[in-house]
This record gives sequence, structure tokens and C-alpha cells, in this order.
Amino acid sequence: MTVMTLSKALNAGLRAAMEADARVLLMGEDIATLGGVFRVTDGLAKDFGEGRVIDTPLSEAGIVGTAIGLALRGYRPVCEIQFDGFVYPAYDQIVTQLAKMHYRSAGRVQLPVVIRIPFGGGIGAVEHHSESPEAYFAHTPGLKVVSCADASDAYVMIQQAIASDDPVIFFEPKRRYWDKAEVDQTQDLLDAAVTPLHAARIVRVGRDVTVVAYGPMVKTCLAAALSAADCNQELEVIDLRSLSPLDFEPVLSSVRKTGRLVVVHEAPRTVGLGAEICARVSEECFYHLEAPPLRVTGFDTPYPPARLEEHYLPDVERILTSVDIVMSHR
Amino acid sequence: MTVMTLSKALNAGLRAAMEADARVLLMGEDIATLGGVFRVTDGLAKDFGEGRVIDTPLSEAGIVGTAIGLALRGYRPVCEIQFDGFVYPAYDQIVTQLAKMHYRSAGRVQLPVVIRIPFGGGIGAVEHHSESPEAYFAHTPGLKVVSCADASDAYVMIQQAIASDDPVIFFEPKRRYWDKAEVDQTQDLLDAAVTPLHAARIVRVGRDVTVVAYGPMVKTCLAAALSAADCNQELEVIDLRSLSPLDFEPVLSSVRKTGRLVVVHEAPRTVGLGAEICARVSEECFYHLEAPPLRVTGFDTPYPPARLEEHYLPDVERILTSVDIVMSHR
Amino acid sequence: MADSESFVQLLTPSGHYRQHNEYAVDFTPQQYRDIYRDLVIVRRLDAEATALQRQGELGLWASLLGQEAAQVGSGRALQPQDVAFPSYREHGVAWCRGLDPIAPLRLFRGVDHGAWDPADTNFHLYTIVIGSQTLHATGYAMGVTKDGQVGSEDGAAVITYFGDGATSQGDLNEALIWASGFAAPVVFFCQNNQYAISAPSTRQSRIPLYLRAAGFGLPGIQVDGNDVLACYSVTQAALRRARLGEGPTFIEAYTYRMAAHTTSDDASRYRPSSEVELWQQRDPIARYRAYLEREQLADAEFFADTDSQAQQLALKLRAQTLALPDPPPRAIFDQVYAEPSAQLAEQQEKFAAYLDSFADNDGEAATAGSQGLGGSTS
Amino acid sequence: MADSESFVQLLTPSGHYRQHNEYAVDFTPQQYRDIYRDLVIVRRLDAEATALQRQGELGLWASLLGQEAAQVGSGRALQPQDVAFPSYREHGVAWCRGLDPIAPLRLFRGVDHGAWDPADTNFHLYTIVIGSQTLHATGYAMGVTKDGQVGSEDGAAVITYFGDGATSQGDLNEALIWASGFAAPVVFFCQNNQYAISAPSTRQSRIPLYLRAAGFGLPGIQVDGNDVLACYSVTQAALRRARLGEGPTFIEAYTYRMAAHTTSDDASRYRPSSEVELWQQRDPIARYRAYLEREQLADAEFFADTDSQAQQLALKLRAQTLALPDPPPRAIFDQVYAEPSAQLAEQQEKFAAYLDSFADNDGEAATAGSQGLGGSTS
Ligand SMILES: Cc1ncc(C[n+]2csc(CCOP(=O)(O)OP(=O)(O)O)c2C)c(N)n1
Ligand SMILES: Cc1ncc(C[n+]2csc(CCOP(=O)(O)OP(=O)(O)O)c2C)c(N)n1
Ligand SMILES: [Mg+2]
Ligand SMILES: [Mg+2]
Repeated sequence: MTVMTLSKALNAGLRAAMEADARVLLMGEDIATLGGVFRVTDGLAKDFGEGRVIDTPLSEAGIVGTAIGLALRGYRPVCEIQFDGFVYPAYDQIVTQLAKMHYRSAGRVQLPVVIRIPFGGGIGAVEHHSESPEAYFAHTPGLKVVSCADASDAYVMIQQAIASDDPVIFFEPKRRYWDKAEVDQTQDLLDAAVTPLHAARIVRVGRDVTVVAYGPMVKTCLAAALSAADCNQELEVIDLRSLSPLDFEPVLSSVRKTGRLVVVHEAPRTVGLGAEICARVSEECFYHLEAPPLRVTGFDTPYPPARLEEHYLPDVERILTSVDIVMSHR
Repeated sequence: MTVMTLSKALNAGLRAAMEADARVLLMGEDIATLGGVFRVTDGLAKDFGEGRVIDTPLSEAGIVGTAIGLALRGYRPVCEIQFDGFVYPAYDQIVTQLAKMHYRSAGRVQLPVVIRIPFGGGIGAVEHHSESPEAYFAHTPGLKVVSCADASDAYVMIQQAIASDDPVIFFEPKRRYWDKAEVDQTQDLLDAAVTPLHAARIVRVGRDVTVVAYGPMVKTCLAAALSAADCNQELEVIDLRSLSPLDFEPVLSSVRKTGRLVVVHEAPRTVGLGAEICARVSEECFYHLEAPPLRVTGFDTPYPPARLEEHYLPDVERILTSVDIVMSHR
Repeated sequence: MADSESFVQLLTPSGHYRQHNEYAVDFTPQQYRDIYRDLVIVRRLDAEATALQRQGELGLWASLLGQEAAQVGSGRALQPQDVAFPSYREHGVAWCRGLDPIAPLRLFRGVDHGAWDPADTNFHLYTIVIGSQTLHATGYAMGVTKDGQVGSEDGAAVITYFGDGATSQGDLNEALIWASGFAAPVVFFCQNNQYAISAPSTRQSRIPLYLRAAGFGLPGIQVDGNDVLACYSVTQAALRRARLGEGPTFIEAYTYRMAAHTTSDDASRYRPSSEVELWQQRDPIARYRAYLEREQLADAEFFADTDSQAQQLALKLRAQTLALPDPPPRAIFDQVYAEPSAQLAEQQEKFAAYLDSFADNDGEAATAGSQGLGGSTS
Repeated sequence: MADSESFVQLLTPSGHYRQHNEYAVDFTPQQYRDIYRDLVIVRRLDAEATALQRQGELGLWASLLGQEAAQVGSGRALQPQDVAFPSYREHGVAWCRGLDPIAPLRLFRGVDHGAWDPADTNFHLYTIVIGSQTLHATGYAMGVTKDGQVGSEDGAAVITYFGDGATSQGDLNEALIWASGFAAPVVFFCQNNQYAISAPSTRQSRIPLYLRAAGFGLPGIQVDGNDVLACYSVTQAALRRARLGEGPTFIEAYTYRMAAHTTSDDASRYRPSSEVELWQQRDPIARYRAYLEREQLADAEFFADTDSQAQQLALKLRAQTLALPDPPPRAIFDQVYAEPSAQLAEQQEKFAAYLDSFADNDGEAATAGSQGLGGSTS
């Protein structure tokens, strides 16, 4: 076990994947010489060469479009999009090509491409550097979409994503890049004990309210659970990990137990992941629900200027307010 | 009152808007000389000149990007995207510029741009010509998103969209282009009797189940309601009309009355508009719901080849199956 | 615009050979005849597909009429190890690559999305969204370089096809940037058929399209797209450059779309028939045949044989088309992912149960649309 | 790459004037001095902003250090009726347009997104997503044509600024297509500061960037971006073409980003300090000052005055920055739409009620973040 930051854990995971498979390539803006603006790829160009860690032109459509071509040639490209708000120039390639080519070819073509996207707010950045676009991708059949919440998962999940034969949009919680956790670099990822890429995980057991989150909000929800415990409210916190496909079973069985649901994400509320979770739970746990399912989310506004972001982002206080509301239904 | 097709009604609405305001421009691929692949702009270039009906290069980012510039100069551009699946090259301009510039400027800049998108399936077309991407836009703060369901609304709503000072994504139900209805071209759009652009509308009153739809599915739901009436099930059909902002009041009061909800759309189920409607109704009508809210939607797959689309698209049969399920909860 | 100075032409519209100081072909008589046969066959198959569409057997057809020389000339210049990335009109290139001619018709009939295996013939899937495939070709070519398959005469090269309209898409321009920057072994083959649906190519660029290339640091060349020998020679030279590791080339094949954009299009709305007639005089097949006749490279018997062979193939294509079964409904869910998705599996099961609820008493499943359930479609 | 043949330079790095057969300036002594003052002020304000960032008063700063000549030269060539569409580094152009220097600092402090009114100074909003603004400028210029404001010396022109990195974006290339196709009165002003963060400009193009233009049918010209006179003259000529209705021009101002990309960047990771030192010898302000001194266009007193004026402005900027209030929380909801949205209003009300629930006994609203509720921020 080594204690490392989430950023370093990704770095270690990428390194392991590159060592394991010579067809794994990294591509993106400023990832080679600079090591990425978040240093996630630091040192990899030095060790694997600029042929495998490729500094690209400033062209996101080009990054994803050529990655598709490289995948068709048998490579396994891992693309970095520098910030959430810069993925849109590549949106056409992602939605019409990356997501659909396997289907178009009736399974004859596989595109094992990973697109890493640092996402979310909380770092005091300027416009377009704090967005949470995951719903766009989760609504796109053909893509798999995941997010890691801590260093330990980051290390494992990035390798699993690279090993996947499907395209994976890999959301990295940028404000957690510097958070540390224990990472086991000796584990065999094929071991049955390792949580699969598309499985949700109960990160805290509780009997009163099911709290569902992913990425950066998992930590916030755990903090809320700690706080709630002081008032004798036992929150069960679920880290979705996979946003597409969604692993619903753990959520449903938790709600069957607690009868109460609060979903938390930074992205705008309307037509976000929270809507899907609440709709699905209402459909499948109708007779178990003891209170209306609630969402604690970003507002239906563009991401605000940095000096306002603390109000925009769900925090412990807002989560607990919703917990209190669902608890008030008896 | 004149009976006309939905396509002709849009044409008449565009004509009226262009006559009313010289700053209204149309731009898009093949819209001038050809009159658009669906002939929605037929004859307008001849009457208003190629300076106001602009055949553009084959470049969707360019269409939306220059439309933004024209709007900054005081024009009111109405862009045509030829088919749903071709909007993605413009996605960056739509999501990061069109949607956010008003907010960025703290209200100093307005972008009265309309983007017309024929959407949905059912016409036996090849790939990318039958998609329903509305959720992507409804999840994007700063955009307004609407869809018309019949010729009468088409005529009015396109004019209202053009008159709006906000950017409007205007979804046209392409398989209903040739459906006819009575259109009142004499009405004063400022009249209080005219349904506002962002209001939902009850298109059939019923006491048993609330059926919510928009665009092409409204007609299908009305057909389902007719059929259900034979079995003494009274469906209340609501045409949302506006997908962002959502006009929830009519939906909520209907569900408070019926206690049952079925939402219908062609788009893939997961994280679609249906999720939002169900989540919101579960939150706000929790104690009125007598059955789990259900969704009848496209599947979580890319749009299938044309010979399979009849199975992909929600039809009367599938709607009635869900109606029966919600009715079976007593 | 055909820019006279640098325009490569080996055969005049009347079928006379013109010496060129850079380009030539070096065919055996048999090769000359093979090329002719290709031209005739791809035109005949195309006509059959158009007819099938008119008869309601296809949902749509995008005809290559008039572009046979551009497609056969370039397609025949490819080596087996080369890989082509087409748009949606490259039925002639597909033929040269050895793709079963039924494959594109499956797409346009709507039984699949064009689901051949690109690896079988080194001919990638049709791509409908304009310009996208040029980036795929470029990335693929970067991979060829990585694999060390450039730098010699038997290296591999990549070619990508697109239209005049595609030159206005960001993707195409970015592909030029990447190809140039990474010296990728890819040939950009633009069929300037002078229209993007109704838009004349001058709507995309006021100057000839081949001039676009130089500003991205790669050579651009304009060739008579109705001259099969020139198209062959120019493409062969560009592929050779790519193979040798000398980087990408942009070729503008100046041709003409003699049919409407697709069977859904009404070209009379935007171009006069006189223009079409003018281009009929520059017909790529007539000119090549005139040349073969003049040079006595083929006799009447060969021409007759070729026609009847084309006719046989057309009849076969028709029979194949009429025999195409509709896919079973549950095929909707197949191959969305390479690895299973529990979420989708659940939807698929529910749908199967729904279909089963219509099953008749004989235990046979049938739906409102009356199509039977069965195995996977493809 | 600075391509020697066509490179426009009027002042050598040592400040000697070189005749050019096409470009010249025709300044009064006062105008020469005004330009110098601009250069010094924009550098001084930029240094102050950098210092403010280091002291934690700004979240980030993107310095223009080294690019003063490109920005002041081009910015001063604009007429009042002209409109500029910047990226995020054009503080020098902003100064020339008359934008209050505090405006960009508000953005980088995070109190707003750069919310000035473009109409006030004909200087559009900063645009962070690379390349986007070039299409806005092109569309705006198309509107200028539609309004009949081209075709004479007092016509209006548009200019858009972007970096070397931006040339790899589809948007920029599409903007060239549109501008050329519609003969839009727009000048594409590329500041090739040789880096896009860590990527050298050769990563975007192997050949000089100004060569890109010709392939799109518009003239491209390369100018010494550290030579304020050359930048002025070349831009003036291009704007004049635009004004007269002769269409767009692409200018590559070859310069150097002397600071890191932003205050968050560590440029030592990707370029040697020797390179920076080399470019310090080509400093745009030193060379211009040497010229003014040699030609006796300004005396020591002027230089001292200018410095102290710049210092005053810097102090004022600092004071303004420190006095910037944080916006009230409910400002999050303001101006998402021009017309009301019931959906959003409801969220806003709930949020206000939530904030009010923290209100202390005096009736004053306060939040966990301790910021008071108040009117709209902007
Ligand atoms: C991104 C995109 N926009 C629009 C379309 C609709 N469309 C299909 S073909 C076509 C014209 C293409 O012209 P060109 O590139 O010249 O190819 P051609 O059809 O002439 O072979 C258009 C606009 C599309 N397929 N993709
Ligand atoms: C579409 C997009 N991708 C990535 C970024 C992140 N980014 C910000 S500035 C920059 C480099 C820009 O380089 P250049 O265009 O040369 O302008 P400069 O910063 O040198 O002035 C990058 C990659 C962005 N802002 N937008
Ligand atoms: Mg064409
Ligand atoms: Mg730069």
C-alpha cells in the first residue's frame, strides 16, 4: 500500500497499463513535455517516449478522430481533454463516431478508446474549467461513462477502462486530484475481489437515507454522513462509479431498506443523472419509498464565476437539509 | 383558417416573421435555391432574396458561429440544421457560446438565434437522420428548447421563437411534416389567447392517466388515448411544447387528478426528458401518485436501421401496455 | 473550378492521349481492359440500385453516376495492403476493393447501417456525417507509421474519400493539420463533383480546392476526375509518396455528379439540364472507350462481353436485394457494446417479453409489424 | 517560423528603421509618443495584474508580456467604428479600445465572467474556448456588409485575435472559409507567440502560419510582431481592404510569449531560459524606445513622465482590484435568460429561502460562506 494523491494514482495506473500493453498510447494537449496541466501524465513521455505519449495539436476533434483511427489500427488510445469545457469540439466525433461505430459495424469494429476528462468545480477557475457534462455522455448509447472518487479507485478504474473493449468516458474529479489515499499497486486486477468497472459501491452503510453520488461529491456526501451521524441519522452512501451503464441493484436494495433517497451531483439539475436515479427508483421502489426522492445539485445556470461557486456546489449543509426533509416524512 | 401541412405552416410562420422584422435572416445548407430538403423554406429566397435566405457552406459550426456574430450585430438569425444527427459539429458553438454568452456578459449581450432541427424517426431514413437529441439541449442552461406537434402550433411557435430574445432550439417532428391541420394565419400573436411559447398544453382531457409527450409522439399519444377510450380508460394527454424551461404546473395538476403518469418520447430512455418528468412528479406529487410513473421511450441503443425502427419507436401498443400497468395499481 | 495550368489530364474528353511530363500509366492491354470493365460494371450496378430504389426496394440510393473514373482510377491504384476510408458514395471504390456489391445496398435498404468488416477488404465503413472519416484515416495512417509500415515500396498507405462539400467541415481541415504534422501516409482524395446537394462547390471555396493543401504544408494536385488514367496515375504517385514516408497528398478530382444528390433529391431545382448535358459530353466511360477503340486495345466482342457480364452482375444484385430478410426486432439491442451492459440486457429482456406477449398459440413470436423473432441479424 | 522573404519589419531589433516597399507609417511626433505610452502602460498594468495574482488577489492571470507591440500596433490601427473580437490575452488591445483596465481583472478574480458591454468600446467579450470568437467576428462582419457599411474609407471593419494554437481548431478554419466566401470585412490577427501552453507552434503547423490563408482564398501576411510600427501599418492596410469591401486578410504577427502561459503554468518545464533571454533582446518596447531616442521623437522627461503615469495607473488598478466586492450569492441566477424562466425562478426562490434560513436575528441574511444577500451583482 502506498499513500498517494488521486493525480499520482492515475499516473501510476496509466503507467501500469502502458507497461502491460504496448498498444496503449496517450494523446492530448500538453501531456508529454509538460506532463499535463494537472501532471497526471508526468514522467510518462520520458519513460515511454513521445511515440506513446503524444503531444497533439490544439484540436479536440482531431484528438478523438485520430484516436478512433488508431484504435481501428489496433491501438488503445487514451485521450486527455484538458478541461471539461473543452470537450465539445470533439462532441461530434464522440457521439456520432466513437459511440456508434461498433453498432454501425454490427460488432465487427471495436473502439477501445478512453477519454479522460477532469471535471467539476471547486478550484476557483475561470469559465469553462469547472463544468460537469457527464449527463450528455450518459444519455449517449454506445459510450460507457465512469468517474472515480478517490485515489484507490482511480488507480484501478483507469486500468479497467483501458482494458475495456468499449469506448469509455473517464471523468476525473479535478478538485480531488490532490487528495490522498492508500493505493494497492500489487493487486491483480483480474482478481474477483476487485470491484468491476461498472459496479456501484456502498461506501458507507446506513439505515436511514440512501445518498447516491459519484466523482467529487462522494467525499462531500461522506462528510455529510459523518455530520448526520452526530444527529443519529445513519446515511448509506453509494458511489455510483459507473454512470453508463448504471448499476442499479445496489441503489434499489438500499432504498428498499431505507425508504429514502437523496441524489447529489454538481451538474445542473434538469435532465441530469439525478433525474434518472430518482425516476428509476420511483418506478422500481414505488412501494418502498417513504418520502419523495430528492436531488441536491448544481442549479440550472451556467457555472457561475469562481467567487460564487461555493454557493453553486452542493455542500454538506445542502445535503443535510435534504436529508432532514426526507427524514421528516414519517 | 387554412388547412396546411406542418412543413407549410413553418414556411408561413417564417414568412410572417420575415415580413414583420427585416432583421430576421434564414441560414443553412440548401435552404435557398433548393428550399430545404424538407421544403420548409421553399420560395422564401425568391421572395426575400439571397441576402436574407442564405445558402451556407457545409459547415454547422460555421452556421451557428456566424449566426452568433450576426445576432451580435443586431440580426435575428434562424439557422436550419439539415437533420438531427448533423447538429454535433455545431455543439461547441451552441453549448459554450450560444447558451452562455448572455450569462457571460451579465445580460449585456443578447443572442436571439433560433436553431431549427428536424428530429425523430419514422421516415425510413439512413443512420443519423432519425435521432432525438433534445435532452442534450434541455440539460444546457441558457438555451430554450421547444418542439411543435402540429401545423397550428408550428405556425405560431416558430414566430414566437424568432421573437424571443433568448436562443431557442426548435425541434421539428420530421415525420409529421406532411400532416395537415387548420392554421389561423390571421391571429395576433400578442393576443393573450395565444398559448405562450413556454407553456405546456392539455391536448386531451381525461381522468385516469396523465400521458406526457412532445413533438412527434403527441399524435401517437392521442391515437393511444382514442384506443384507450374504447376500453373506458380516459387518458389526459399533455403536449409539453417547451422542453426547457419545462412548464410543470399542468403536469403536476394533472397527476394530482389522475394519480398516474406515463411519459413518452422517442429518445433513448436513460437520462432523457422522461427521467426529468418522472423525477419531478415523484418529488412534487409523491402523495398523489397511485402507481409508479412509467416511461415509454426509445431504447438505450443507437437509432437502429430503418427496417427495425417500428420496433424502436414507441407506438400505440407500447403506450397502452404501460397505461394498463399504471391502471393495474389500485 | 478546373484550373487549367496544373490540371492533370491524360485523356481528352474525346479520348485522345496527351503526354504529361510527370504522370503516365504503364498498363498491359489486359489492364486497360480490366479498368474498362470496372467502369462499366460500377455504372451498371449503380443503375440497378437506382432502379431498385425507384421500385421501393431501397429506402434511398446515392448514385455515383459520372464519378466512375475518379473512383475506379483511384481505387485500382491501391495495393491490397492499403486501406480506404470512404464517405457514402464510393460504390466504385468498394467494387475495386472487392466488397460484395450487396453490402452498400443493405445500408440503403435499411437492414443494417453498412455493417461489413473493414478488415476483410481494407475498405472502411461508409461514413455519413460529412468529413468525419478523414480524421479516422489520418489516425489510422499514424498507426501505420507507428507500426513501421512506411519507408519502402511495399509500405502501406491510406486513402480517404470525401466531397467538395466536406472541405468546409472543421474535421477535414483538422485532418490536414494532423496528417501534415505527423507526416501520416494518407492521401486525401476529394471528388469535387461540383455539388454538395444543391450548393455549387464555389459556395465552399472561391478558389480551386486543391489549393487548400499547400497552406497546411502538403502538396495539392488537381486531376481530371473524368479521366480514369489520370486519376490512376496521380493517385498511384500520391500513394507511393505515402508508402515511402514522404507524407500526405491532397488530390482534387474534378468531376461531375451526373445524377441527383440521392434518389430523394430533385436536381432540377438548382441546375439546368443544359449543364448536365454538357457534362455528358465529358462522360468518363465514353472517353475511355473511344481511347481503347482508337488504340485497338479492345474489340467489339470485348465490349459486348463486358456489357453482358455487367448485366449478369446487376441481375444478381437485384436478386440478392429482393432476398434480403428484415432483421429480427431484437437485433436492435445487438452490438451496442462489445462487453455486456446489464442496463441494456434488462431492456432487451423486457422487450423480448413484450414481443412474446404477442406470440400466437403455435408458440411463434410475431409483432404488430409481423416480423418474427429470431437470432441476431448480422 | 519567421519566413524571411515576406516578413514585414519596419524596425530592426536594435531600433533602426528599414524602408519597406509596401508598408510605412505616417505618424506625427505626438502619435509616435502616444504609441510608446500605450506600450509602457499595458506592460505595467500587466505586471501589476501578475503581482496581484501572486498575492492571491486574482485566481489567475494570462500575461501579455512580450506581445505589447502586436497588440498596441494592431489595436491603434483600429477606427472607432471597428469592432474587435479577442481571445483572453488581449489586454493591450482592450486598452487601445478604451476598456476600463479593471474589466479583465474582474474575470480573472472570478467576480464575473468578463461582463463588460461590447457595445461601449466595440471590444467584444473575452473568449476562452480556443477559436470560437473567429466565427463570431466573421458573422458580425457579414452583418456589417449587410448593413451597407463597407465600400468606402469610412466603412467599418472587424478584427479578431487568436493564437498560434487556435489555428488547429476547426472553428478557425471554418471562419476562413466563411470570411472568404462572403468577402467579409474581417481581419484575422494571429499572434504567433510560439507556444500554445507548452506546445511549440511547429506542433500546429510545419510551415509558417500566414501561408494557411492563401489556400482559403485570402491574402496572408507575416509581420514582425515585436515591431509596433510594422504591426500598425500591416493591420491598417488590412483594415482598409476590409473597409473598402475587398474582403478578409490573415495576419500572422510573429512574436514571443515572454511569460509563462498563465500564472498557473511553469514554462521552465518546456523551454530553456536561454530562449527567453534571446527574445528579451528583441523586446518590443526597448526597440521602439531606441528608435524614438535615435530619431529624437521623445526626450528623457517624456520617458520619465510615461513611467510615472503607468505607475499611477497600476496603483489605481490595484486599489480597484482590492475594492472589488464579491457578488451576492443570488447573482448565480441572474441573466441566464433575457426573458424569464419560471423553472429557474423557482430554483432561485428556493435558494433564497434556503439562504434566508441562515439569516441571523438582526434579519440580515448570511450564508456559510458569510456573504450577504443583496441586489444583482452586475
Ligand atoms: C455534418 C453533416 N452535415 C450535413 C449533412 C447532410 N448532407 C449529406 S450529403 C451532403 C452534401 C455533401 O456534399 P459533398 O461533400 O460534396 O459530397 P457529395 O454528396 O457531392 O458526394 C449534405 C449536406 C451530413 N451528412 N453531415
Ligand atoms: C478548445 C480549447 N481547448 C483547450 C483549451 C485550453 N487552453 C487554454 S489556452 C491554450 C493554449 C492556447 O494557445 P494559443 O492559441 O497559441 O494562444 P496563447 O495562449 O499562446 O495566447 C489551451 C490549450 C481551451 N481554452 N480551449
Ligand atoms: Mg460534392
Ligand atoms: Mg500561442
